Amino acid sequence: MSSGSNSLIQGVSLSQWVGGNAWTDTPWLAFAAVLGGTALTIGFMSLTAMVLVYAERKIAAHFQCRLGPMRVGWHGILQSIADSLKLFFKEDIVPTNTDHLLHALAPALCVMATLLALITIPLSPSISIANMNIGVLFLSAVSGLGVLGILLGGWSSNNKWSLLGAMRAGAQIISYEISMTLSILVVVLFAGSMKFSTIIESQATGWWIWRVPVVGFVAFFIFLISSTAEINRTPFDLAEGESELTAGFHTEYSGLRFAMFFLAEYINLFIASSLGAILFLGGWMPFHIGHFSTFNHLMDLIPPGIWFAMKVCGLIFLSMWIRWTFPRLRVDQLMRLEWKILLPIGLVNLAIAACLILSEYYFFVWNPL
Amino acid sequence: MGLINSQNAPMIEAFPGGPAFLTTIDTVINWARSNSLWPLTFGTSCCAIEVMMAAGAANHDLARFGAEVARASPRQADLLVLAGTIVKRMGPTLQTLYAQMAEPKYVIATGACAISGGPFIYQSYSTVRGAHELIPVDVIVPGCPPRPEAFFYGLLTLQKMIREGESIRRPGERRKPVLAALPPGITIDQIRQELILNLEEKSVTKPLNEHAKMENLTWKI
Amino acid sequence: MNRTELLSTVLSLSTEFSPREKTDRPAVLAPVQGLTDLMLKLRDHSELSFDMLTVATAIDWIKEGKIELVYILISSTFKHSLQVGALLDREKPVAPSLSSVWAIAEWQEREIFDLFGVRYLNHPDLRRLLLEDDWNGHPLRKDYVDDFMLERPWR
Amino acid sequence: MHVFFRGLLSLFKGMKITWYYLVHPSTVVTQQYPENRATLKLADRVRAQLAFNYDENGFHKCTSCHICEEACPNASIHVIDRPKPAIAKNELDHFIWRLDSCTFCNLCVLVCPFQVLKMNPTFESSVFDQRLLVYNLTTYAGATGPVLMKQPDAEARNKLIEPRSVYDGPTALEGYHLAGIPPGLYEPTSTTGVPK
Amino acid sequence: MEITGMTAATMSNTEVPVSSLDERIKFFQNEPQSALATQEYFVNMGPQHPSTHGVLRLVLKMDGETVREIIPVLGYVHRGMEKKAEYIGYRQQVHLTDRLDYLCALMNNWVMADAVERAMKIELNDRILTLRTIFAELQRIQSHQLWWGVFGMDLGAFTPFLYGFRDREKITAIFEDTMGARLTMNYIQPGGLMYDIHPEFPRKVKDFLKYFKPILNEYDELFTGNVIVHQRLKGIGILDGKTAISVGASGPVLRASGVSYDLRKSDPYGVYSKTQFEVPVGTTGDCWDRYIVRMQEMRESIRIVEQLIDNIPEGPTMVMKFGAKIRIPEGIYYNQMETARGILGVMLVADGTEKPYRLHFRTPNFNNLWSVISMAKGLRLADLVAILSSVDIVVPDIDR
Repeated sequence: MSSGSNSLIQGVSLSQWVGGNAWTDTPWLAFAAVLGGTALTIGFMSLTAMVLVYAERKIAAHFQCRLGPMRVGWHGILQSIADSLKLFFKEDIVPTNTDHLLHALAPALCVMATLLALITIPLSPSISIANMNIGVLFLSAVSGLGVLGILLGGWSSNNKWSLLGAMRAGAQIISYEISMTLSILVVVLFAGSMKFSTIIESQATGWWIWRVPVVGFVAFFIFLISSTAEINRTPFDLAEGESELTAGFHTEYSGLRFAMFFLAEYINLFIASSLGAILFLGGWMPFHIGHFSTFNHLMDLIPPGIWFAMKVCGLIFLSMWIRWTFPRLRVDQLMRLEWKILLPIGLVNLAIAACLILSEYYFFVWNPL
Repeated sequence: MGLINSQNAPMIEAFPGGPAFLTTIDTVINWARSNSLWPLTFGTSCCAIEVMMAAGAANHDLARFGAEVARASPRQADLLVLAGTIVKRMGPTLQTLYAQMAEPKYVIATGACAISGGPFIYQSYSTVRGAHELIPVDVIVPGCPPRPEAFFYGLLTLQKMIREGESIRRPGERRKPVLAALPPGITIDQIRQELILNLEEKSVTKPLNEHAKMENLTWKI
Repeated sequence: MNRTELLSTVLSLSTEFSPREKTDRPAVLAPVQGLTDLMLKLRDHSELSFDMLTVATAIDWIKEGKIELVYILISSTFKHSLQVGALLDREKPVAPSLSSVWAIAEWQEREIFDLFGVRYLNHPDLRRLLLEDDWNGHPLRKDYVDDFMLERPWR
Repeated sequence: MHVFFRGLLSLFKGMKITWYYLVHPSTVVTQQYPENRATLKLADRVRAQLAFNYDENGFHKCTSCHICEEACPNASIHVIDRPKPAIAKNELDHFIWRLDSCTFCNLCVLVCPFQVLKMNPTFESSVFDQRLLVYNLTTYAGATGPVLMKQPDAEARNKLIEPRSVYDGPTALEGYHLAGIPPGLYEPTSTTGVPK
Repeated sequence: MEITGMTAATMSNTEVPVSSLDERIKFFQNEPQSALATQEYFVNMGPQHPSTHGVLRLVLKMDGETVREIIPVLGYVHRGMEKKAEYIGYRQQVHLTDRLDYLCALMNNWVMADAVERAMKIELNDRILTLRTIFAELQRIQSHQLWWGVFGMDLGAFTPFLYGFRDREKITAIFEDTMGARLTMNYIQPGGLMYDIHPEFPRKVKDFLKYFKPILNEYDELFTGNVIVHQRLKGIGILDGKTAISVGASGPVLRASGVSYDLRKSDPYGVYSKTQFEVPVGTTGDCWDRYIVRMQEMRESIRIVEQLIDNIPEGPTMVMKFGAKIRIPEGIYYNQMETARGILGVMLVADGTEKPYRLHFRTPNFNNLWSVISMAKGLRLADLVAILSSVDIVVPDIDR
């Protein structure tokens, strides 16, 4: 993590924070900062996952006319803590005929990939761990690493159901990565940058979802579908479809390692939702309507962090809503949806977006200010 | 898993304040375990409808106990609810499933069939007379099938067992607290002497048809 | 078609059928040899058209030393039914398989083999259906003895 | 295209229904056992435990005729006669009922010619040990209530009967035994048919 | 263990060869022809698998995601019911039928009770018959509600399960008032009913019907109309009428294949002859048809109950004495009825004593399960799950 504008990756602005080169001037501080940052990230990650799990269980329960966790703390608020503690102290089984090294590596790889992806997400203008100028590219790259963990986990378990689940997950995630990247590219084209903060700031005058009338919305729609598929949630939860593959790729995992898969799944949900919020819903930018300046001022009063959280929560809720309403697709239908529907639409959409930029047409449409 | 386990528990205990620390740890872990009992989706017959499905459904909602996360893989489950008849052919599978579950694991036997063979206790050539012949059973919920509330009562009983009976110092050991309050003046021993022995004497194994034993067979194929 | 008409039609179909007493529905007895042909006749007869094999089971008449195969046929077009019985030697029960006539007979015969020990000739896949492959004896025979089985301890 | 939008519409329709249930908390149908234990009202005919009908003097009407024992499909009932009956021809010594194998078919209650038996809706009988599920339902060994009442006084009656240690299973956990319920909120329920 | 009949040693010497499961699996095994060919593999689905509805075991020969062969292995809940039945009296048989297909326990009770009544030539009054018909139809609705929920769950949607059970619980409560049990009622006895109905029963049933009719439309909106469901079900698992008849399939499975065979119409029992209802029949016999037939059946059942609930005749609900011993004259009696899953038949072989000489249950799921094999070959694993669910298997009913 070196400072300097010519490096490819702009690291944490640690050097600016201490002044001068952190690693040579105050190595202990730099080390402490890195340690603290890691701890903070992991803490944030587990907290987010716990909150998400609790929220999912509660929301699902209310979708289904029931109450959900009720007996641990007020309305079961400590349920996730109990679950994670239990998983932490549960026996960790490594079946005899597995590839021990890969079996242990797989969940770690999954968590690592999500962790790497998480650090690029800017939560508000002032809170971001790594605000890189290739943020979008980096995120797309490392989120693809997660599938490696799933594949390894499924393969090394020496279980046919696991293998089936892993193969399904591999095919699905790699396919949907394409259309997800295509929809992200649309925004990158419009914003002219891969840096998240720049992308968000480019939406100060209007979010990309409606600033370019149809193109933005289509891109958002494709993003929504493909990100749901990317994080293995219903209706695309084929990799762990309980009624088909018992537990999918993590059939043979127990205790903490299973918890790591579980954690990665929910953090991925958070990452996908915040990516959607950043790219299409203006990140931490407040909601403005044209010339209603009073309204706009009122909106400005809400701090950017809250705006971001609200948008992310909205997207997460949408994902949960979809999950608890729809049945699962079949594996060939899933592939057909991607390769025959989403991919052509995404390509055409991208081409239209490129044409619009060349004609500079979009800036004159629906410019709110 | 965990930094504190049975191996280093004696070491921790040797430190001043160690025992109290371990007790606190026990309390916390037992609280977590008792409130997060993920059941295995395992049901063989009628009881599965009542104690797995109806109990998990909206009207009774197993989720209130944090136990709605039914895992299909035994590796991730904590609770094996024996719902329904266990027959001889199922026996090895059941034992495998139990062995595949990760410690700590708990077993609730629900319904007459899983407790004693129920309707098929006598004159059945294939029904196992009680799942306790195959795997250790922690809590027994009688009924045929038990209503969901009865299952919840059994779940509460199990929670109580976990909270009061487990310690990190003795992993796997179950101390079943006598919470079944007996009427005054009566002990379990008395009941055993008066009734059970009486019963066991009477239900001696005897072959159904004495005449048809192997040596008496006149025909062979 | 009422009971008597049905019986007379069936009996006129082949001389090998003989009426069976003490049943609540029209019933005939058939010889084991050529059972497949007789059943084919019953299935393909235009007025009978017994296209469903509803029940195929056996009864162990231990006193007579016989095993009776019981087939209850139903016609899905005319909705009438017929019971066909066939007596086998209890000590060496061998019968022709009907799986070429009705597909379901394959599995029903496996069940009968499992529980009564009736062997079927020309059966595509004769193995036990409900019990393990290495089970000893056939439990629904009246003289089946099993150490595992308990008798009622009191009345 | 038409198909596509129709499909999309169908998805939204489904989402509308789940949304309806989310925003209407009154549609939640969950009954919260054990929190509702005090108000839980089961139907009268619910069969969860066999019990004896006792008259106001604490006597039953069982003549030890063994009809229920015979009617029980899986021998869950065992009636043991008194070896030396005092006044009647047959007298009941033990009435043993095995909850662990009972299927609650209600035949014993139906066939009883003297209406000695009844089914109670008490379902809270989870235990740790299977042997605790063998019940003795009778409080005394001796003749039936009507026969005993012909005796002149209570002393004479007491000579003819012999008390038996009533064991009708573990009593239900009291309120404070259940997690999350403040102590002393509920009366312990009695599982016995014996008047206290 | 004592050995009767054929010993293991003599078995192998007989002329008729006996196969085993291992041999059967070997029979289907084939090595890949070349290095480029796909390798087929065997996988065990069950006995503990969430979508086999109990403890059914299917040994699948798979080629990637495609199912090539299915070898069902039964007997994981074979409880020896038919043997047990030879040791207990006729009145006690009813409680065994509860445990056959526990989702339509009342209809099973009715078959058994009716078989005994017919053999004894007992005439029942209209009240008993009407009430039995109402109970049977309510149970049919209840069973289909559960099927609907589980069907949704098997397709990956969890919410239908909860909604189905929520409404099923309402019928369960009605039943509990009258019968005292929720699942295994043992209520319909030879000679009548165990108890008279609860005084509130007609009102509660009417309330339920009023509640349930709009809910059925809601089911349709949530699940039936869903485009994913259409994609998953249409054209999947086609069972043509001829195969269905030849494997002896019955109930909604047979009717979805276009064969209008319903014992309630063709051989009316109870008071079905006095009621107006239609038998829903499918056209192609795919999963979608089976789904629609069941949904329609719920509506028809509502119709039947509505016609009967308002005028339940008066009279006693039991025409026999409970304590009386039941003896059936010598002979073979067969009685069958239409349960929610198809034809349940009871074959009684009486020898004049209090206990049957032999009792055989002809269970609908036994035949329906075998229809799955012909349907699912060559389809994908997810389709197999959908087919199993659309056929609505209850395994203890198969194994007995």
